[in-house]
Amino acid sequence: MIIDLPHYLLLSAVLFVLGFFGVLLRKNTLVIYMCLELMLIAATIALAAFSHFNDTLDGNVFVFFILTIAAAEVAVGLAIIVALFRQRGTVQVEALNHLRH
Amino acid sequence: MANFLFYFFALLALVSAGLVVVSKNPVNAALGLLLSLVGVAGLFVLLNAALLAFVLLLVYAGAVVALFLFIIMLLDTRLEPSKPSPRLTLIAATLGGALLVVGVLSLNQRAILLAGGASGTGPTLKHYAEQLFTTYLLPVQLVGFLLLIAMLGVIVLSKKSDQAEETL
Amino acid sequence: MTTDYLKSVAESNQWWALGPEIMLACAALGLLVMEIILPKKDRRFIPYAAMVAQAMVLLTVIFNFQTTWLGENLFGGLIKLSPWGQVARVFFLVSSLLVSFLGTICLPRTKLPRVEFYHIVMVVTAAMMLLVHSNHFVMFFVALETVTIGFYILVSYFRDNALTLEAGLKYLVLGALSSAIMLFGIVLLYGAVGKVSVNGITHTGFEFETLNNFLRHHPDNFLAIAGALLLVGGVAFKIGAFPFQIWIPDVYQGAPTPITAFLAVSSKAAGFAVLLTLVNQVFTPLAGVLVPVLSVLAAATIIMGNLAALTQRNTKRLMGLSGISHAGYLLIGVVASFTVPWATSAVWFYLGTYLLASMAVFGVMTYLTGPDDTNQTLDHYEHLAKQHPFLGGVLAVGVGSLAGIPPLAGFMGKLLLFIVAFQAELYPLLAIAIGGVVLSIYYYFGWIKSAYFEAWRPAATATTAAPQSAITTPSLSGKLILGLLALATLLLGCYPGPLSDWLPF
Amino acid sequence: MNSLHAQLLQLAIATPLVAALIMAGGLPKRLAVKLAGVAFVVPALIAAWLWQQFPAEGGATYHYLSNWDTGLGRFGITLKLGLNGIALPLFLLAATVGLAAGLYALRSGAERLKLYLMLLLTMQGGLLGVFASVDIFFFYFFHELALIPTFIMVGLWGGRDRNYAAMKMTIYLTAGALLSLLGLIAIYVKSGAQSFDLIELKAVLAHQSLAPTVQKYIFGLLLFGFGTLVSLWPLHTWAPLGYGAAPSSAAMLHAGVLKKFGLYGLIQIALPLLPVGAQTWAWPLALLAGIGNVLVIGLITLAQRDLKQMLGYSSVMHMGYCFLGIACLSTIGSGGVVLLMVAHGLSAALLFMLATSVHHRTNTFDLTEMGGLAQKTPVLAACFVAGTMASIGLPAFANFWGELAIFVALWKFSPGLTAVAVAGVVISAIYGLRAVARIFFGPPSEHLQQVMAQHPPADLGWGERLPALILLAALLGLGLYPQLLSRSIDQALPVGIAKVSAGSATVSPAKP
Repeated sequence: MIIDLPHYLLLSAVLFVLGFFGVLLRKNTLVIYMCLELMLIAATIALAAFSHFNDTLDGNVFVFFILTIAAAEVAVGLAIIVALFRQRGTVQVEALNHLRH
Repeated sequence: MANFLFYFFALLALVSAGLVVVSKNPVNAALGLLLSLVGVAGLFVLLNAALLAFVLLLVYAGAVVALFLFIIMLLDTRLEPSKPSPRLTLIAATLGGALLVVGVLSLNQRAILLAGGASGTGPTLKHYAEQLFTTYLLPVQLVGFLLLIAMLGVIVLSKKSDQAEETL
Repeated sequence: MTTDYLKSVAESNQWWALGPEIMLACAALGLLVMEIILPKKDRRFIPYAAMVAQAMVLLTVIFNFQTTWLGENLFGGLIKLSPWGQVARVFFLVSSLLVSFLGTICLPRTKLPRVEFYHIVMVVTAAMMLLVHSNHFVMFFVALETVTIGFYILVSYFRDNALTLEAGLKYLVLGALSSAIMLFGIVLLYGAVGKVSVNGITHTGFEFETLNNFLRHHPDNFLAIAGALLLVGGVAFKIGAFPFQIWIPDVYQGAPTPITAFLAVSSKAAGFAVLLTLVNQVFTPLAGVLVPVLSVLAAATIIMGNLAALTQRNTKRLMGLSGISHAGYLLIGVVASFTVPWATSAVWFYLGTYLLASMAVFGVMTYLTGPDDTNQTLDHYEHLAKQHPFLGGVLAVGVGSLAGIPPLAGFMGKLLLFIVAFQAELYPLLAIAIGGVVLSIYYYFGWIKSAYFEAWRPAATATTAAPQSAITTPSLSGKLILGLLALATLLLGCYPGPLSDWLPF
Repeated sequence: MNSLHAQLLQLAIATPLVAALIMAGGLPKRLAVKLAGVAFVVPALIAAWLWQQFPAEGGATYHYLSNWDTGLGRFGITLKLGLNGIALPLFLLAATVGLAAGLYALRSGAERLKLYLMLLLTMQGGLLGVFASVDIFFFYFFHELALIPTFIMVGLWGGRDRNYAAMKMTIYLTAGALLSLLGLIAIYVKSGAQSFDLIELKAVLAHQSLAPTVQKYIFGLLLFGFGTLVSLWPLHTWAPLGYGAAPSSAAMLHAGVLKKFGLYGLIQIALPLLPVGAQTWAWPLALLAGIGNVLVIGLITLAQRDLKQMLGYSSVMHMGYCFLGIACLSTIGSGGVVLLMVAHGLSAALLFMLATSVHHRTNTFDLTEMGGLAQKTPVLAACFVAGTMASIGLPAFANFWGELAIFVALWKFSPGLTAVAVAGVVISAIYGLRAVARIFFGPPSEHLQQVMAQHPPADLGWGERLPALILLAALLGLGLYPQLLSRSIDQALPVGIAKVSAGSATVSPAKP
């Protein structure tokens, strides 16, 4: 059996769903953030696969941009998490219910 | 051989991604993320995008995961209390997941994938450089600004309050 | 790589076409330079320099409104200027100018660094303008992420306040989630199209025209439909449409008030500009799928927003929730734009009136709050009309316009949307919208009531100790700007000619 | 010559609005009051002049036309002003009641008088604009312009329950207005005329009328939209509450004039443009109005003890006659409605004003607490009695002719409903006369005696007497010589009604 585009797509989709589950189910904001990264990575697999099997370079170039952006996002996100930890002393989602009260 | 490698890396990526989702200890989760990235990097190599694999490992494994680990150590978070998730979230998650899985499964049957057939050799560093500095010059510039404001943002958000006192 | 190719690329990179964005970005850099070189006592002029720079860019855009690059593919198809892009430029510049102005009221109350605030606001504005011009998904995504990451920082800017950081974190997680979903949608679209060669030049699904062409020939491609739905879902998050509206009240409450205004006006308008572009230029062949989806979204959004706002007493949450219902009305315009071409104009007209009215209200809110601006309730307004008749008047005009009461501009916006919806024969949506407007009268009227009626005769009811808010008396320039906003709202309601003539119908 | 008159018409609408703007610009109070006085008088003089100049045989068409672009010309929205035979009487009514309410307000000594006058002037400008608009978008726009000040005035100067009353009024009236706006937009879109200009709409629809089902839906929208505004049962509940709380001048203008907007809209727009829709809805409307407004509300009115509430309910009841007249779909019925609208506007305004005057002297609105005021204040008593008699519909007052015409038309439509309507007249006679007896005759209550001992009641001063006399004179003039208005009305009506009464035979082939 030849490894073809659908295999990569399936893998990418499953990874995306895993990350999605993680975002919804986990309570630790750091882990939630890791799961978000997982979703981005899943998208890049599909992108690279499409790029490879369609023989266009654009997808691969887009992966570059995604990686850069994801790194910046992580930096800002962790800064916010750290700042909140300084104020509240926790990174659990349950602690994020002070608004509206 | 290629088949074996694909399954190996795919399994690596999936299993360690599962580890990220289920592990109670954030440190284990971060290590899972790292392993998952290695798997994805392997897949990139199989897809003739060795450069991307290299960048992925460099940026993600080298910087992002290290940053995560660093922050986990810094914050010294305790183990997650195993409280059950609210039922609504569980239902939403199951529904969302089910929808996505159904979508993916029907992909195989319904999608007309216009695979043009891959060429033998992958793009080289030169190809990337050409693209980035001709067609995609504008996004590259914009990403520069993106990184700048991200840097400024991190500084603004984490400078100690008493140092930030300004007399404007 | 031949020199010919390089030459053609260089010719297509018309940097002058992006003059306003480049000027704005350079001005933003200039602010940082000024902070380094200016002596400490002169740094207080930097915010004013930022505002002057933005005003100059605004004038540049207005004077070059009919620029020669309209409708041309620039930067190898990454960018395409359109008349709507020009309108969007003006819109975003006016909005960021007003946000900067609100910042000058709000920031001095804190001990936070300031220059970065204006810098990020300006970069985000430039990125929004690029987002609206983009004609290619790589450009689209990069611009969108610049906007989003800028907003992460801005929302959590008041880092001394735990509530603000909480809002920032919520926005971060949900924003990143929506970006990931949107990205997956883009990837699927890219994959569905595959590789198209025309005259030896490769085109991909990243390009809007190519994608549109592909969809016209394969309107039932499953991969493409899934991608389009994911993409629309991501945009729905940005505009706060159902079921992605959950983040709005918390984030609006926690964010610094100027940033709440920025989110409510610019971010929402950017979302609608993108949605209109996608719907009218890219996904036209998918009308059969998208019209029902968007209609249901619009109906649910109107109902959810209005019902949730009915009992809300925190004014920032109220603005957020009522903003959801405005997004619902606007979505009706988007749905109508599938069949009625001038619906786009109606949506922009509505956004214009929404800009004026919201900014007036947020301006009053900024003056009303003390250092902690996350907890402003209707009770704070109890003595407003009596003690500050000017602020009370501006508030009444702004809130009245949001409620859509003639002769204020908001009414004209709603009227045009209703006519459009009628022409598109969206009767159920119209009925829901009318119900929503009547409901909204209840809470908007309650706001005006708490500002005017409660305190009129203090003898009987003055026993309850209203929370005394620290109202900053507006400066002359503040009065001028708020007064202009209120006046424009009133004049456009009576004589909408200028705005409607200017919009490219 | 004609263009001069068109300019005068514009001037009449602009004067109050401009005066309000000038007052907002920070005029000293004394000057502001004088300016307001002038701004109330000018439209009345112009209206009288325009009425006097109105061509004797020209009621069917619009006169004094003028057309302004508002920047929405591409949507067919222009500020088109003009008067025809139906609009003229109501324009005159708005000017007269506005003058009376304004004069009364000048001397009312209200708190923050300047703001009060400003809002009243805005309302007056809007009212004049409503009836002078040929463009149905501006017809709606001016209505809202007049409506908003009402809410504010109820909220700020209202009596008991003013918060609740203001809120309820706002929500009901906004809902009604939005429904009718939908109906107007529907006409605009469905007619294909791409214009809100009533003259053009009439021309287009006369050429090719709308499909019957479409007409049915649009007429239903307009009926219930306008019906809410005119307090059609069971959508009336805002009215007694609102009028009970409203300050007198606002109540005068709203109950007297603004409320007629809906009826005017039905007669001027809905009947001629949607004849088939009108036929479908005639019976439901007649039943709602006959049973609900006249009978049910009449009985409720009987049970009222509060003078202002009673007047509010009685005004709801009288609207029932107007709806009945419209449901007859005949020239004489609709003509009666227009006449009754004018007459009721005058008498309702008079009674709301005098009720406040009574309150000033007795310090209560409770009918059971009053008594014996006739000896102390004979002029007030005489005016009130006259107003009540007019409101009941006794001969010599304008209301009589309106009700008579409606009854004649109603007899043809349904004798049973005529009986109900006549019973309604008896009911209104009972509560009207009983109120007069309780207020002015019989012994005053102990509480009232104390009040009167402290503040001996004075008779009507000139500030109250002049507006009362203006309204009374108009009522009597029309009552003795109804041709003053009825001729122009009769000329204008057949254009729309003739088609209706001829039935569906004349309806041109339906549009697909």
